[in-house]
Amino acid sequence: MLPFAFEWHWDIGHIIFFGLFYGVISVVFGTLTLTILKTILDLWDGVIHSPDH
Amino acid sequence: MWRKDQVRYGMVIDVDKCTGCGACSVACMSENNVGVLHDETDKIKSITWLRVYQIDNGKPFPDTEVAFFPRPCMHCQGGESGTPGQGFFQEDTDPDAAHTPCVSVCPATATDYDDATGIVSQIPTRCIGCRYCVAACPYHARYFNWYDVPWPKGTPRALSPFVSPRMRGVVEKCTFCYPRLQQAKNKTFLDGSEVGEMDYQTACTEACPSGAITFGQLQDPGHKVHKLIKTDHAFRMLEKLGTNPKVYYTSKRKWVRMLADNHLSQAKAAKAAASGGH
Amino acid sequence: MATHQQAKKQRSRADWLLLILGVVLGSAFGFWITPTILYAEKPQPFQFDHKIHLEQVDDGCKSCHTFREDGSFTGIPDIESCKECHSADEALGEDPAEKEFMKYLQADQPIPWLVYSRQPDCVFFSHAAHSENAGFECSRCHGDHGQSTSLRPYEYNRITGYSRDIWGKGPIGLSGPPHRMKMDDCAKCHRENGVNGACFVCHK
Amino acid sequence: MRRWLDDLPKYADDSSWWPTGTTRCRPEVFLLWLGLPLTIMAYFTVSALLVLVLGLNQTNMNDYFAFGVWIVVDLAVIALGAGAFFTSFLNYIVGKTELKPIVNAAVLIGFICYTGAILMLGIDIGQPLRGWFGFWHANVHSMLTEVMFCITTYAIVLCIEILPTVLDNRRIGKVPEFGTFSHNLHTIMIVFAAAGTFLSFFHQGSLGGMFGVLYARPFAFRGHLGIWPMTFFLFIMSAIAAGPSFTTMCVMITEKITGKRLTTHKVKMLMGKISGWLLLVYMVAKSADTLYWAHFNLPAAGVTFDSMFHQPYGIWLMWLELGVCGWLPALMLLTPRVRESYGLMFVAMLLTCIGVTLNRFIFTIQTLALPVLPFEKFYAYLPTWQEWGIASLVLGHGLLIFMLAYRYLPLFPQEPELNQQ
Amino acid sequence: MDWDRRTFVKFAVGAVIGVHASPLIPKLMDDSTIWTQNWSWVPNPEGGGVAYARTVSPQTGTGVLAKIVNSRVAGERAIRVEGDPDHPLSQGGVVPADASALQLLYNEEIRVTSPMLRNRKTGEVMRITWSEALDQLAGNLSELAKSGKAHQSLALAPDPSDVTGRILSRLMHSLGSPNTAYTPTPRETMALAGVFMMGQPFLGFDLANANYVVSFGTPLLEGFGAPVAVRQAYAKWRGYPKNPGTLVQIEPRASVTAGQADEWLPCKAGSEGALALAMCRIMLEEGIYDKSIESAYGFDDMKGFAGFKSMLMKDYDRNKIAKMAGIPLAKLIKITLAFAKAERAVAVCGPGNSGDPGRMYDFMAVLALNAFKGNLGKPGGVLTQQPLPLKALAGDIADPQQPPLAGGERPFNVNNVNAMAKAALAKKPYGIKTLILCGGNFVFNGPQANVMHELARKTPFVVAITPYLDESAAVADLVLPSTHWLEGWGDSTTPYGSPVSSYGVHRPLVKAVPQARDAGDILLAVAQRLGGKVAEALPFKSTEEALAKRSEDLGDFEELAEAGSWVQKKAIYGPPKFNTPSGKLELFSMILHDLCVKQAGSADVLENMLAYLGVEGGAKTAFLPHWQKPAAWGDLKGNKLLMQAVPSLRTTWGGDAITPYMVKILPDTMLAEQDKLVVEMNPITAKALHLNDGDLVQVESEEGSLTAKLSVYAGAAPGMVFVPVGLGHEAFGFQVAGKGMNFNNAAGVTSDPMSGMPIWELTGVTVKKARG
Repeated sequence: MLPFAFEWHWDIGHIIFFGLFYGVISVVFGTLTLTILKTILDLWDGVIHSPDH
Repeated sequence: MWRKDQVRYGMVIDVDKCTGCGACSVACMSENNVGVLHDETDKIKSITWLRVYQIDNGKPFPDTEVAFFPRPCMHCQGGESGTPGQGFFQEDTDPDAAHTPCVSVCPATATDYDDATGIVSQIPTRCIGCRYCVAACPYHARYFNWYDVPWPKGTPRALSPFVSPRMRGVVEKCTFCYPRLQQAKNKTFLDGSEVGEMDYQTACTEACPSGAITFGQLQDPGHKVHKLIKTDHAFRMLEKLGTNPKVYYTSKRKWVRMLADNHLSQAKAAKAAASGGH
Repeated sequence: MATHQQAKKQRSRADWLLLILGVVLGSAFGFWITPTILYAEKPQPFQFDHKIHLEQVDDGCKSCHTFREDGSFTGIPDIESCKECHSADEALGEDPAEKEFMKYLQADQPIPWLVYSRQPDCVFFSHAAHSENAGFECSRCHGDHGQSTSLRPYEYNRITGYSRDIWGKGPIGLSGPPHRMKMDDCAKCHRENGVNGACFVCHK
Repeated sequence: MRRWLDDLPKYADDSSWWPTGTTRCRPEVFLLWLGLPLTIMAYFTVSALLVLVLGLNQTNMNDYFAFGVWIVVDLAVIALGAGAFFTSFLNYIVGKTELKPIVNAAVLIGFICYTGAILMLGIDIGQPLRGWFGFWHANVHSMLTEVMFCITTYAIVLCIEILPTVLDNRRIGKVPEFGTFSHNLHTIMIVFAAAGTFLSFFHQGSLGGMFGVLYARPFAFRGHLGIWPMTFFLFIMSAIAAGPSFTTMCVMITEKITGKRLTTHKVKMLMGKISGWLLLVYMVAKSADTLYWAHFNLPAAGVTFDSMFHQPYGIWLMWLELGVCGWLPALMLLTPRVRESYGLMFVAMLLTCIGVTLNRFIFTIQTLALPVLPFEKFYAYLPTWQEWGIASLVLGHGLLIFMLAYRYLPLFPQEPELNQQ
Repeated sequence: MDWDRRTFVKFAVGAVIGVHASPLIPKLMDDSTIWTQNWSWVPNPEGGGVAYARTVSPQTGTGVLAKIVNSRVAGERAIRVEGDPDHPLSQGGVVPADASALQLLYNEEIRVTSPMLRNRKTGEVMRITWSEALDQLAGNLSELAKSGKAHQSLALAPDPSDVTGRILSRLMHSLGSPNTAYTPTPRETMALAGVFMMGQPFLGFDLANANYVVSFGTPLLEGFGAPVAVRQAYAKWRGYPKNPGTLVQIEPRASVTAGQADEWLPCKAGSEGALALAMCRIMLEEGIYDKSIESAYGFDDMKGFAGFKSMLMKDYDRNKIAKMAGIPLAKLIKITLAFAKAERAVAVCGPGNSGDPGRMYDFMAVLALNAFKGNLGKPGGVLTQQPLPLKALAGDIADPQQPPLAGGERPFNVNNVNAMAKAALAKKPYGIKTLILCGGNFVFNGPQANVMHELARKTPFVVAITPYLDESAAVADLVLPSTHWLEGWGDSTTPYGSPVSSYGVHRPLVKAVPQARDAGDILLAVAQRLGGKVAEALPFKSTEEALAKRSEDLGDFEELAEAGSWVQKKAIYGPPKFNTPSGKLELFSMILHDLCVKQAGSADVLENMLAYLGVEGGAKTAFLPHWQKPAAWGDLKGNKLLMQAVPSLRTTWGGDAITPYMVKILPDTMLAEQDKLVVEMNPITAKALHLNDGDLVQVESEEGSLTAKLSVYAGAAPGMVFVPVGLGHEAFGFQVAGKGMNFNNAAGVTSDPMSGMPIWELTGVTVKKARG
């Protein structure tokens, strides 16, 4: 899974597969982290939302 | 057929010489620490790296004929390119690319195709037991450990230290006795010699009392197998699928050769042609 | 949509600091407990001074750790090899370890040494390939074990049963030989030297 | 003690947790209902313990049927759970906001299907503790690797997608952290929907690819388009055709059981129409593929179409899959009058779901049942009770999650409006 | 700052994140995975130096190499048994039984680990010391001797020619018991036929050099003689592009041999001998026989007796015999012509498929056919072996005064363990008090297993000297652990049919059971305790010493033991030496004639005696090679079928038990559904009996019955049922016990006409659907 693992080869298969995988992972977790950060900042600033409003 | 510059270990089994005694199978099991379960009649749960199939020509008494197919792992190279309509599998345009049916499917890289020997490995300690490779192999050469082996008291003393015993939940198969190659190499490191044809022979080859099994490098004109695979009685199992196996068989009996592959569609076509003529 | 309350805001900020404190303490706990719960020690049967022995022999490590004719490696010498220099009748020195050793010698029993570098059963390792063919020094993988004057306690993993030397001493298990002898270390060297990387080269 | 007992109804009163503007059954009735999934889960737990402790010998799988009922159920629920990604895709990315009333339910069903499948896969492998090798030591050429990566990642995405619905619970949402977080997630949901669509697309495909690449198994092997065998695309198409049907069916069943209207019929009809068109496209492709397979692939392997079918896995299975559960529901769902009828649409959707399940069964079991060696025997397979126990996990944990979610989470935004009395 | 629930939750969440940021979780995950790679219940074999030791397996007489690992801590242990490339009868090949011998050697669950005394009433087993055990046995025997009942003891051993057999025989003889019997072998039948016709007891077939082989029902490829050597010969007949040799198999089933043969003549079971004679007749009529046969004694008519030629012309018409045997005449003629014209042709006789020692007159018929071909002493023909240069252990012992239990009525000594057991049971002429089972597991191997079992049950004192807790140990009062052949001293002599003689010595290579002692050592120790004549007859301290004495003429004993074997250097080619009264080949056996006449005393009595010995046709043909109708044919009334065994190298014939690996590789046409024996039947026969493939059937003979699963097989002769042999052990651990049923429980054992050897090739049985 990581480039220093025994099975890793810098070939087209690995680059595409893991390129896409890490791409998606980064997008998903990046977005999630951003959302969490935004929430923390919102709360820090006292901006509070609730679903009923 | 096999590139001269690549070592490719292979096997030729003379079906006409095989008497189905099972010595190869037993020698294989004792070499490779295969266990015996409570019930071994359930052949689809029983681990036999080298299984001897008994086949007959299907004719009634007294025309019945019998033959045996010892079936180790075929160590397929795969990727044998075919033209549409002739070959079944046409993926690789590069004729040297290995595309072993079981190797490419393993998710955990627990099996690989060794380009230096042409031997397909299987590493039980890496295997996660998904059995995808078992499904991929048309020869049923791959076996899953459904059970922990119940070694009777004292019998582990007969286990070989050169092959690691397997735990349940993993796949295992014939390795062409690779550890024997390792032992042979060890010696060469010390005395600087080379691994000769007879220095590396599989346990089944040695054990066969009728000498039906020959083992060596397919690409090397100096090895017996190289000559044997060139005879017109030589054939492989399921050649049409393009698995490109390294285990060859020879038989003078046509029905034996026919039984090694599926010929149903030809039979049907011939029948249709015959009936169409009238 | 948004409500605004001063008190709530104040409390909220302090809370987040607490979360960070939690992270720091939790992580520290994890680093501290990992080796403690995972490893146990076992003493060697008696002390052994590699250095003294090495000074007495001509052929270095290979004087006792020999190859057999078929190219396999003997590993730890058997009691017969010890007898080539030691006699069961008379101790050579005064060391209390030697007294212990004499017991084995007299009973002609193998000494149950615990091997720091014992690899898992699934590993095939050819000493001939590495020390004879590739010409490696023993110390490349075994470190200065040959120069040691005493044997450190043998540590093993409680879960796996393997020697700690395999996974490495550090808490996160990085580094390489002689401090660690994991598959990654074998692979790294093999890759650097262009050695065949097929599974069976190292596995049986 | 006495007081505590007297107060029990007060403690048990969970009405403040119910979605705004809805009513739910009494707690004791709900508890009774929970008995059903809990019983199934108990059955699962016993089976799972047996398999994990004693090994896979507890199953009737063997070296011929390397895959059994678990893989069939896995493939089927993953296909049926495709409603989640495809509805999200249409809702968030294409902008078909008409689907908004059902998207929460679709995501939840997806979540149930995927988590169930992953749990089952964990038991299915012989060495569950080594499962992570598939990630750590990944072989990128294996379709199964792709499946493992995508399913796991998509399950995470589903967790994120389902999170706002959970946080929007009336009580939870009042916590400022959760409410705000949920709000922020809602605004960015399109990113997750896109990621989910990408991941789903590939693993639905690679599940099909898993069988299509088995070039030594003439029954499963298919020709390639790029690096993917045809089954890659067929599996995607069948999954996105069946997914919306399954989601709608679940909603319809919930409506029947609860006696409430949860979405308008228009939404369901739209789902049915989507399902119908996709199914039609799939059936055209699948029929063409089958014809090509029978006329070109099989003869090249030396076998014939007839030789592919042995009882009990006879040719009737194929007709059932392609005809009764393929073309028939496709044409039904494309007929407006069928869609207008609650019952007929349900039947058509049920057939669709059966069809895709059958397809997965055929690719798994029949592929393995057929001996490739000419002198080998044909075998059949029947799961053990332990295998059924584990296969029933999806049902048990699905019911449990769905019941809890329906009771407490605002799954159906139209519900308050449709059930005003 | 207030501490409320929410603050605490935040701290806890932080701590959880923190722990995950440490190596704890991944390390635990990694280690639990490594744990699965090193489960304590999966063995971890210790490595070490490898050495090979040569020895000879007494089961097959084949040279093998034991691969021995010497580990620093675990010590020496054998890890494999391989073929010995330097042994002429192995050339590197090995059979399954030898290759898996370690499974029996090391299995402590099936080995006798110390001497045991069993209480017959309670079944309780008590471990005793060796000295107690030897006292028990010696005490029992000396009591018998003292009370003049020494003859009321019977000792059984697997091989009369090995050192244990010799020691046992001397022990019993010197004690005063004439009753020692052995597992019957075709070597004895061949010796009789050879002596009667050629004056040569040691004959073999030069299969490796033959290019046309006709086998008369001999399961060449299922474990005949030295199985590895036979296979190597067979491999020589196979080649590219044409087969250099032709194999013709005459037998009723498409067996391994028949299925692999170039020609298969599916004859009626039991008619093989008649076919051999019909071939002689065809050769005679066509004039394509070796003319020197005309000068053989008894070829032409003699005074008072018709000659062989007249007999052929009278009784062996090609049409009649072909019809009787159910073989197309054209095929018979074709084979005969090819045989006669082949450069190096040989006809082979041997044990039948059921493993019995064979019918003596059939052997004589086949020898006559070989003589007609003129291949005696020629490459690819019938050869005389150099007799093994072995010494007697000591001087002769006077014969015991009492006659043996059975066989005394015959004109020559005969080894019929079954007749002895039956006589002892019937107390005719006397019963027995002590039974010594010295290996061979007679209670399982029989030949009629239930008779042996009954004998053991009814004999007051039974001793089993055996390495295993086998069926014989289970019925014994005293069980003495003997060594496995890889653990102790012993020897073995030329296997049946071998063209050259060979002698194998096996020595202790590894120690699996520390308490086990060589069977010979046990007997010698008993002899020492008995003292007197017995001790004098066996002046050795150990088996090793006896072996050294025995093989004195084979050179240095230590070298011999190290090499494991002595093999006759060169096959003896050239005209054989006929040690017959006429000095010629005798088609009319004067030796046999004289023996019979001497025993009978007068011509009238002779006819009666021959009738009593089961020889049909009387003195007219009794001394000529001729064909006797098998006794089992007489049983065929109603819907009776003939039962024959299916031998296989995956099972065993007598000797050691089937090993777990052999059980593992049994095809589902022999063992199915975990424990069910599978019997084969032709589809036509099955249909006539209203039976279907897979039915559970009951195979019943007069002696016993078997429950089995029916397998309908086109290659099986109609009117017969074929039963795998060597299965159905009750002992030998969970991997072997309870699998299948024992053929020898149902086999009907009769005495061969004239020779008196026990035979059980064919048994009349009924087969019907099993109830339940």
